[in-house]
Amino acid sequence: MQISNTIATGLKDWLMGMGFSATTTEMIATAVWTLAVILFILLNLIVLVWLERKFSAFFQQRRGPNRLGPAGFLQFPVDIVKVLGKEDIIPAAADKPVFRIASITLFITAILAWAVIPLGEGMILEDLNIGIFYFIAIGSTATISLLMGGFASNNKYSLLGGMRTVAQMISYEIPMVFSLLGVIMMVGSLRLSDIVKAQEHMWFIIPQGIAFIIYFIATVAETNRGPFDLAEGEQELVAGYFTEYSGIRYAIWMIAEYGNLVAVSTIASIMFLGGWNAPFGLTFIPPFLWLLIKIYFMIFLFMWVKWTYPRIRIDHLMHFGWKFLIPVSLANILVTGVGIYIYRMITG
Amino acid sequence: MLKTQELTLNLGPHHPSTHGVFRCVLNLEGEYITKAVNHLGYLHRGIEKLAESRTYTQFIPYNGRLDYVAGMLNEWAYVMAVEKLMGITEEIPERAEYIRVIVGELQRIASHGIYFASMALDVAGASAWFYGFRDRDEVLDLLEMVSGQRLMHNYMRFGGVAADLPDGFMNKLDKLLNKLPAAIEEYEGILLGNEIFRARTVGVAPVSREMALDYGFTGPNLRASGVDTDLRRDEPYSVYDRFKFNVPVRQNGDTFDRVIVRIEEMKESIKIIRQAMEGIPEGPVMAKVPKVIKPPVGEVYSRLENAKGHLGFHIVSDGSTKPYRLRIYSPCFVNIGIFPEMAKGLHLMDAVVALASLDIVLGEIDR
Amino acid sequence: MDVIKENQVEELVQNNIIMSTVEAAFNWCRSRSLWPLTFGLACCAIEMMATADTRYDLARFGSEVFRPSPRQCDLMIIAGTITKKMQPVVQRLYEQMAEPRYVLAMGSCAISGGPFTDSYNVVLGGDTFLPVDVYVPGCPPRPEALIYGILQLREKVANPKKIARLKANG
Amino acid sequence: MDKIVDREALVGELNQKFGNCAEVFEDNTNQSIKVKPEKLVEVMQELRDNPKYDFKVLMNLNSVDYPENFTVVYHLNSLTHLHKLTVKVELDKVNPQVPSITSVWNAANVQEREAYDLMGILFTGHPNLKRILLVDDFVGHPLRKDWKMQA
Repeated sequence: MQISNTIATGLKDWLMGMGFSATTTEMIATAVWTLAVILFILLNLIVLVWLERKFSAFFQQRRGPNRLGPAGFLQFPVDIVKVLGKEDIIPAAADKPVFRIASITLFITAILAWAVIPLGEGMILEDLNIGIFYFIAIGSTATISLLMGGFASNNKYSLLGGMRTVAQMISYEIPMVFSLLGVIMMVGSLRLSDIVKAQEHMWFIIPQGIAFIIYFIATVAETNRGPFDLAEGEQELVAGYFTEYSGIRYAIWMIAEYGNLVAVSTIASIMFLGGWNAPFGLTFIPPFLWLLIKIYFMIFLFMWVKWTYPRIRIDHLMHFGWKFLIPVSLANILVTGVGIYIYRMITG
Repeated sequence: MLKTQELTLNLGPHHPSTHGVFRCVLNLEGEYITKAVNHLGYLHRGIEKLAESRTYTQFIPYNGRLDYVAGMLNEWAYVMAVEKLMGITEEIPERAEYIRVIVGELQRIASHGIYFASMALDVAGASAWFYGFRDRDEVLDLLEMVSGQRLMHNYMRFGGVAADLPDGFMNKLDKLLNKLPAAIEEYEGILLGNEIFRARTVGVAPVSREMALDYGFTGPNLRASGVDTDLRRDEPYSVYDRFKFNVPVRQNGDTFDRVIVRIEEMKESIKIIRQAMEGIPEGPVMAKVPKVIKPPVGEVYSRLENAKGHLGFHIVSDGSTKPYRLRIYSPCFVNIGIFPEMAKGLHLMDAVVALASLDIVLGEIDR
Repeated sequence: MDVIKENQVEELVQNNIIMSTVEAAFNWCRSRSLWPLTFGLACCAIEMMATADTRYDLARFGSEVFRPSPRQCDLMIIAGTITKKMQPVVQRLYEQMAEPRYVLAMGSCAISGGPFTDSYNVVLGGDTFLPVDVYVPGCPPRPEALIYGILQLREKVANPKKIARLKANG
Repeated sequence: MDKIVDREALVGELNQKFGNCAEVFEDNTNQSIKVKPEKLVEVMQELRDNPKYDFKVLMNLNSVDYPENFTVVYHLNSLTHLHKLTVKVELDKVNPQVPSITSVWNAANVQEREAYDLMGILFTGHPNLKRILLVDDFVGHPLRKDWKMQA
């Protein structure tokens, strides 16, 4: 973190020295950070898709891609180049402006969420005092993009996919937020760096284990991954809301989805797994790497679940969300509140 | 009262879960089906008409193309019908009959393996799909060993089989049979015991006993609805009367039962093959049949317990070398007739699974 | 007005090194990432599935991404008999695919009608209405044959000039 | 081998009940009866519901284009008695019409549609007698012997 801090301050000092005004410096620093985040997501993406393919192959007793690069690592970059070279079809009957911007808005929200996500101590664009609130607020807008994509395609499968997404994401937003509330109550701050600092001695997964499970389930639904991938349920909806997308727009959907996956995994690592705090005093691994390891552990969980379970039916999904997850998450908040009260009574 | 507009959704003929080229036009209220209409014939190749311009022997390979996941059983059904018509059923050497039982039951396992795989895929348990195909490949290896082809075996002949079992077949078969029970256990672990899978299938799209009979269900689908019938036991053809096996019957007739019946059948098939392996006699594999097949004037209707149900052949002969009329009673064609009735009121997701649970093969439906 | 001769254009394109390099790179990437359409017609579809499964594992060549939507795939494997009722649908699916798109005719039915050539309802091969790139003979072809066909298509996509030269030489 | 129904007695009973409607049909299978098309539905109903016959299953429905007539062949099976019966209906060569038995077995629905599609036999009273396998504008019925493929 020291290095990154030095880089950031060094860059700012250097820009100031070049005679830029404070605002301009800030803007340039922001732009650099944004680019870095996009680069981070894209680099992650390559690893992620490779992992996804390799893991799925492992679960299915296959080998997976192994011709391009070491163990097929370069398969995805090649895929991306190919997709970029594909024809970009906009169906004649589609709502063209909405169709065009839908995938981009999802991408933007995926990027925006990263404004408050720290990748290490001080490695953050804006350490907002309402960081987690901002993340949730931005995350909810993703729903609209999916609905836009589904609606604008003028395809019945897409429309059904879009409708399912809205129902599912709005329902699962609630338990997700509630599950995070327990942690926030224990820390007493919405600032992400505060939350990480509070976990120096104990990760919140221990007192908030139930909340972690709820968060995990809810985010599987939020990111549209199996077994809750109803929005793109291949078996009945062909490809759901992005059925009609081709070429680069399809690639943007995919990138944004994986971006969201990384984002929720990061939040899970920060909120429950101690962020960049090293466990068992293993401080020789840099904090940034620790965070990365935790993120990838979360992603592995996501993939494990996806490639194991069959898809759940939408009404079961709704029942599960409203009748089970929300009450449990509320109970968790209650127990947490009582616990904090008792703890304060004891400690004074 | 609020009412949503009905949505007409065209499912197929190109759709990931219509098992080929089945097309169904659905009326949806929300995501619940109010009306379903079947559209068939996207794979209609006119096999029945082609049969009239082929000699009896020339028609054998076409059977594999009917139900292309259970080609061996189809060939057997056809060959059996012609043998009945010729009146040479008694002359078939015992060894040939035993070989037929072995390859037929292997084919049944392979077919049910695909059934399990496609079922898994339709509930989006993609990994389980690969397990079904993995074991099917093992079975196909053996069938390839005897016939030289993976799918279209062309192995049955009037009066026997094309060739004797190759060397080393029994060893390989033994190894496979030792492996299969563990594989089936794996199926049960990965999919059948899964909570989500049960929620998706138990009580979904039930078919009552009366309805099943009325709609002409046969085979595993009928047994899932509580009708205890199996041609292999009730009207034993070939040498099935010498084997001891159970006929799995389930009572509810829902999607889950239709899956379970087939999984149980795979286990029974293993038992039958074991018994056939022990009892197989030495001897010739072909009866003495005339070079030119010319059945006498007359007709025959003969059925066989296929992997999907009763596969019947109604052959009318005018005494020439070609059938005068050949009708294929296809179990899938009749089973699919219930789908509009079954789909009514189902959720779109369940309808897809219910369709898969009927075990349809479009090659046989459209012929 | 200048009249541009036919081969002059080609020369211009050939001299434009950057353009052709980019194009070659794209072609190379395309050839290494052929995503088939989840689309089966008949018997061959079963072998197509077997190709993707555990033993044969098409994924090794980066082709395991079977996309159910024609918009997102590159390769249409005509696996099975095309009937007259199905032909418009196949045609429509091909039109829905995004360029560049390739067609592989798998099995004798998709090549010429196979054993059903004299039937009243069968189209005599996919090439009667689609530009087929690679033919994989067999009834049905083994999964290895399909993989070989896809590898051949890969060569064809990666080296369009070589193919053109071969065509010109007959 | 197949259990054979006492056809003489069966035909006698049917004739007694529904007037002169059935007769024994001699062929190599020894299990066929011939029924007049007008009485077909009643006879089928009786064969299904009478516990003495108990033909609960319609095994097969076929149509054959003989030189002298069209014959619709119904193969029936009983799950309890395990016996079989073939019911044949001979139809006019020019205007083949037979009452639909969808009211007796729903299983006949698709099979009758198929027979209509490929053989051109009209099943009167069928709820949805449309082409099922061929395209709607197909000319002719290909399984008829006099049908020739158009170039």
